[in-house]
Amino acid sequence: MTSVLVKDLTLKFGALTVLNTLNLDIAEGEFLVLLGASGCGKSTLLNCIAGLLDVSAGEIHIAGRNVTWAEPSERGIGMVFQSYALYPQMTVEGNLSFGLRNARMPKDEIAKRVARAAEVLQIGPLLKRKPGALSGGQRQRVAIGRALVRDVDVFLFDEPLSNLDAKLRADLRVEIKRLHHRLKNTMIYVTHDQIEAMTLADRIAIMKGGVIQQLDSPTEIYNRPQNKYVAGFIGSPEINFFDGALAGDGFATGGTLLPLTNYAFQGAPGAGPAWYGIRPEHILSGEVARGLPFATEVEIEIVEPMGSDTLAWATLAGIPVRFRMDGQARVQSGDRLLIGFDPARASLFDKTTEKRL
Amino acid sequence: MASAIPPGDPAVPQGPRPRRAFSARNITLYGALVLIAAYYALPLYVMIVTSLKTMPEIRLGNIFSPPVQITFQPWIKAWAEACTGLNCDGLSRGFWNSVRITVPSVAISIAIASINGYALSLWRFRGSEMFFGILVFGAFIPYQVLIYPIVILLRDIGLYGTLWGLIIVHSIFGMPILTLLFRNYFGSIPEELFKAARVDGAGFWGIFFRVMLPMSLPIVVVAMILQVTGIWNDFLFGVIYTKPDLYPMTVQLNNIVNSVQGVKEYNVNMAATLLTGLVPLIVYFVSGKLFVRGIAAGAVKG
Amino acid sequence: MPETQRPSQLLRNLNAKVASVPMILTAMFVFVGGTLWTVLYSFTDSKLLPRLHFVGLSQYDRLWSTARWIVSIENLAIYGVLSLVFSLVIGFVLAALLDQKIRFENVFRTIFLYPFALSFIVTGLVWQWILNPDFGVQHIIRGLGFSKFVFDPLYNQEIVIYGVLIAGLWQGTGLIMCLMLAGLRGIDEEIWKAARVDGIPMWKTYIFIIIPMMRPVFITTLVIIASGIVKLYDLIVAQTGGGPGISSEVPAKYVYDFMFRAQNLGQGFAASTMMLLAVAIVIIPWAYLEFGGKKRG
Amino acid sequence: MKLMTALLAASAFCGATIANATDLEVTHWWTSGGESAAVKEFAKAFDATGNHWVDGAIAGSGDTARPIMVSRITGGDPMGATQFNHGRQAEELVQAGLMRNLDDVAKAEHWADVINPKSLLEGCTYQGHIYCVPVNIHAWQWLWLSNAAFAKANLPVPANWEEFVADGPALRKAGIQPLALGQQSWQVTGLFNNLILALGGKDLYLKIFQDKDAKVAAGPDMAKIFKAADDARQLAQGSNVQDWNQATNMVITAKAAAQSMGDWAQGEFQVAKQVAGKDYTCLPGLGEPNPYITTGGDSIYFPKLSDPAKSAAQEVLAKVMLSPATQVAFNLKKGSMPVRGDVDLSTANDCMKKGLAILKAGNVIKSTDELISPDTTTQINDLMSQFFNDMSITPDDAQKKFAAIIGTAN
Repeated sequence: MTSVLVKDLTLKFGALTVLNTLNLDIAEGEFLVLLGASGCGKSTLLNCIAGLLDVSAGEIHIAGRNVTWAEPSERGIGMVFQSYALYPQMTVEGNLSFGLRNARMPKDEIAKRVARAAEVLQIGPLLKRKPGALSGGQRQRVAIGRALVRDVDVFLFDEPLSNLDAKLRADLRVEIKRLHHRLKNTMIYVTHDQIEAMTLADRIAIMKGGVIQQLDSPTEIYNRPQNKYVAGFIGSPEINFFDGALAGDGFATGGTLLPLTNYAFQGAPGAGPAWYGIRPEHILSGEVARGLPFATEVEIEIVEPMGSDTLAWATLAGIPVRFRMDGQARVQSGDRLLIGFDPARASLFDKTTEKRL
Repeated sequence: MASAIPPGDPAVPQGPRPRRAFSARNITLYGALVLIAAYYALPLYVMIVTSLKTMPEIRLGNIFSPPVQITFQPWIKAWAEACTGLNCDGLSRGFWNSVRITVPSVAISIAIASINGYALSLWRFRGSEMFFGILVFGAFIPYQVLIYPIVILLRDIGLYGTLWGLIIVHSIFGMPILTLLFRNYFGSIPEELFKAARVDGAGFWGIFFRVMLPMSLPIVVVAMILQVTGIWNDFLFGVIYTKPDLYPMTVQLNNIVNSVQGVKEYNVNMAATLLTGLVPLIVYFVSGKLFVRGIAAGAVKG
Repeated sequence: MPETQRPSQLLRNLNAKVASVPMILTAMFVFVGGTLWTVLYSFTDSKLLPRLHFVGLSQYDRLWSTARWIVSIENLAIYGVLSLVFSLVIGFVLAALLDQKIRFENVFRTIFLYPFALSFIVTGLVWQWILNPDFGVQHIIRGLGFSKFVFDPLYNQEIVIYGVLIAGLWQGTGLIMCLMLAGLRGIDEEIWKAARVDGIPMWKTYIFIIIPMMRPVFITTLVIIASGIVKLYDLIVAQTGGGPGISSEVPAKYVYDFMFRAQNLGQGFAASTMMLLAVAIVIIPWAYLEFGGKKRG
Repeated sequence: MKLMTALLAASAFCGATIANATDLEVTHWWTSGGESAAVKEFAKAFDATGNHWVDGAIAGSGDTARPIMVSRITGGDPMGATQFNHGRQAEELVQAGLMRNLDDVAKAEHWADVINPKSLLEGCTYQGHIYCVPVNIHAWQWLWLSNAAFAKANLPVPANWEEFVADGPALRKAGIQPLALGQQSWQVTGLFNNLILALGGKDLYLKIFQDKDAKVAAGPDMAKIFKAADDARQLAQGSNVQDWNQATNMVITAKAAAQSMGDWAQGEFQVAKQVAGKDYTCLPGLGEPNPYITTGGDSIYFPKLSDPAKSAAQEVLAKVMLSPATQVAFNLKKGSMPVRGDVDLSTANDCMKKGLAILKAGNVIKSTDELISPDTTTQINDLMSQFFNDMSITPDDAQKKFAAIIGTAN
């Protein structure tokens, strides 16, 4: 059943169109991540859903109700912000209960809900403190709690972990996932961090320029990016792109012919200029490369050891190419090495439309 | 560049030793500061010293010498006895008038400006920026341009010559800079806080009174400092928009000093001057750093 | 359901609009209305009471052929330029001195700034007293044996405006110092470290690196000083009364005197319109630079 | 029935006291020592009628006070009564219907018969109605000399302006400021006007200020006056005071030899307990032959008020101010001359008697306040103030500018 429906949503600031006839259908209990670089319109879309921005055209439905012009508090949403947005002069308890008090809820009901949220988030001992006396992680828990007490259908997260350090971020990420398992609410989560997106999402919507580029499960997005932008955005280190043209059953680039054996074309295999993308982790090196459809010897230029694995740079078909090696691999610049890959794991994009071929 | 550094004995440390307390630099620095400070402090010293002297001593001695015989008579006279015409109750009346003008003016102007700043930073509506633009330009309109239209305005609403008339005038002329101050302050509060409060179901006034106002104590203090000193020190509006029995202290000071009966009593004049400056001086000395922050915030961010 | 309907534009944000009524009234009726009113009546021959009997530009003709107005403008120009330059220089030097990590910084800052808490009336009266040749500085220095020493700026019409300037600077430089100090403190410490490593002398660092970096502070300060200069009135009234003769008259006083004393409102309105014009010439380019570019944000 | 009558009587009585005990605010700029003493006489006389004089003194000078008065009247917050100078200062307020006409009081009190000279009442009359009460006559044309100062310089006290000018260098040598002159521009203009009337005569004075004849203003007769003004500014060099009474104080203390100021200066000599003829000398018309005096002075105007009790009190005040006893008491303190010829001034001192004699001889002439508008006065004030302070302006230049002002005067 549909939980949040965005229909032909358009948002303009004066002459500037931020969102253009955008459509989105989010199922009940789904965890949807809006992912994109800053300025792509993902937070704007979230604010529109929350009712914090007036839309220029289109409709927003939540739980079957048209809430396009409803006040934020009447939409049945809870929201968690990047900067926590805790009211500094109120205690944690005051923060949690502010919305309920505004809704003139009976006192005992408020107490009950606050207690439950505190228990779920393990912030019971902090209730009497003010936000200034809390750590970043604790603050974010309180901010989540504030959405929790509202007992709503939809949770909106606006980059909730961006202000935390790396370790805390990983911890809270898991906790949000646990929360979702437990509550089974619809959650819309905005982030620019692809790890968060990959780990949390049921579906990811990758946005650019106010347009959803691809809406799919994380594996689908990783394996079969629908356009060059998505391919470049997802994956770290970044995918390698070769500029060239389809030539029969191969791809001609910089004097090299890359094979297309096993490649699953979307439609009919076309011809003409295109991009050939292959992820660094899909380029194998050493003896295992020998059996692959494409293999060649290259000279290692730079080695970046990262512990768990090592990133190496070499020149292939005239462009610098990065590929991932085992962390234990003993290589140094100047070494010559055999590398190879399976074209089945590659992605081909049309040169002009940048769409997947 | 390495070649620019002359080779030296590796056993001898290069360059001068770290400065000592009485280095030439420190002596010049502190010397200059003390001299300048003396220049700034001198008038206050002269005022105090003169106000404690008797008239014969003033005529004889120099203005910088400390009083031979300290007398508080000039202070008493300035406060309670100095005459303007037949009214010989000194500055005391002006003092209380100034209090009656300043307190409501400060309260009202801050109330209006904080709401303005709040609406302008968080609840913009069509035209709000234009009104704000006009308001800011208003801060630069020479008062002389508006003096007479305001006389007419106050006359038409029946408040000319009353305390409330002057309070309105102070609120009007305080509005541009205070609104700017509050707008900048509320604009610097994370917008997400405002969004969170809206999601929590608070409305325009709810957010203002329960979220924003409790957070704005520092800026309110700054605005108060700005307004208390500004309104207390006002002369022009006091002279134009009130009548003699409502004259604020500055106007009365000017009257007493210029209302000469026989010879000028410089000691009384200086005591009166000090008394008039006392309130803003106390505000300044008590508020200390906040005062600086206040005027800096009002100015730099503008 | 009401939320399916787009609410009327007028009622949207109604509370904010209601709350802004005092601001809107002030902006439209007082600032815009009042200004237009004054400009309109400057083309009339209103005497004691305003009346709409138009006489074209004759008030302006008379204004610009009146010696006192010319003197007022000259005084304002001298006072304005000097006060601008000295305020900036003194303010910056004081701020730079205080920024040397000195001891007792608070004490010094307090002393430099306290005059700003005092009104122009108080300032004017104090300096009138200090500059009084029979009691003040001249008297003291003559008492030290220099019997020919002359320092009577308030009684010498050639230099009276400088006497006013001394008082004005005394009152106002503290504020400028504070603004400059705030600007200096806002500059990244690493700039100083970089300059030291590069071996650039301190004065050069100030002139070529720090001051250019403080451009916004300087511009704001400039506007603050400039708008204060045009309003110069109380100080003159308290310190010199415009004298000796008409040698320390300023435009603001001209306006006041003609509106209220000479009972020639039209002339006063014409003069105040000229003041407005002068302010507009300073402010509009600044406002354009300061706010025009930010509109998109 | 008895009770009823008692109640009625009581209420009538109460009503009467309420009607009588009315506060009336009177604004004025009489704030110097002698002036304050004189105002007290008015207040005393008015309070004696059962009303209450609320003093609205505004310090400074008329230049400071008038704008406040005018803006209060036009601003809809009128006082009970206010001072203006004789003449045209309140003209537009009367035109605008903001002032109350006093025809009834004037008739009942026979002002037309008692006020002397007649021109004073004319000054108060606009389109046949009377709008003000002249309370005194202030003659500007006096030269006040300090006997002690001349004694110190071993000089006889001069008898006219030329002699005084001749004494200038000797006075300087003796360390005495020859001429005391306050810096305020109206004082400078006053001195200049005195020179016109005393040295140029009545005809020249009237041609300039009444006929506004720019040719005469630019002519040779005026050139002489500007030459004399040039002398005067040389003699006034070094006079650093602002207020007129500070200048008078210089004469009283023999720091300065002379001051040309109106007869109100006499009040200051009186406060300082100095005796005319012994401590100081006064020369009406600057000691020139056939002296004329101008009949400037102060009038009290009454703004229209809506409160009938206050209106009634206004009439009482108008009556009181012109009563012979108040006139004598007020004018003796203030050093001015009464506006009625039928009062006993045997207690007046030498100087005032000299003035009264001129008044009796009919050598009176309208003051500049009555002849030219405040606007023109301000322009002349500015010019004179500039001329007296800036020695680089030649008498010729100044005369040219003066003629231009007279040419456009109204």
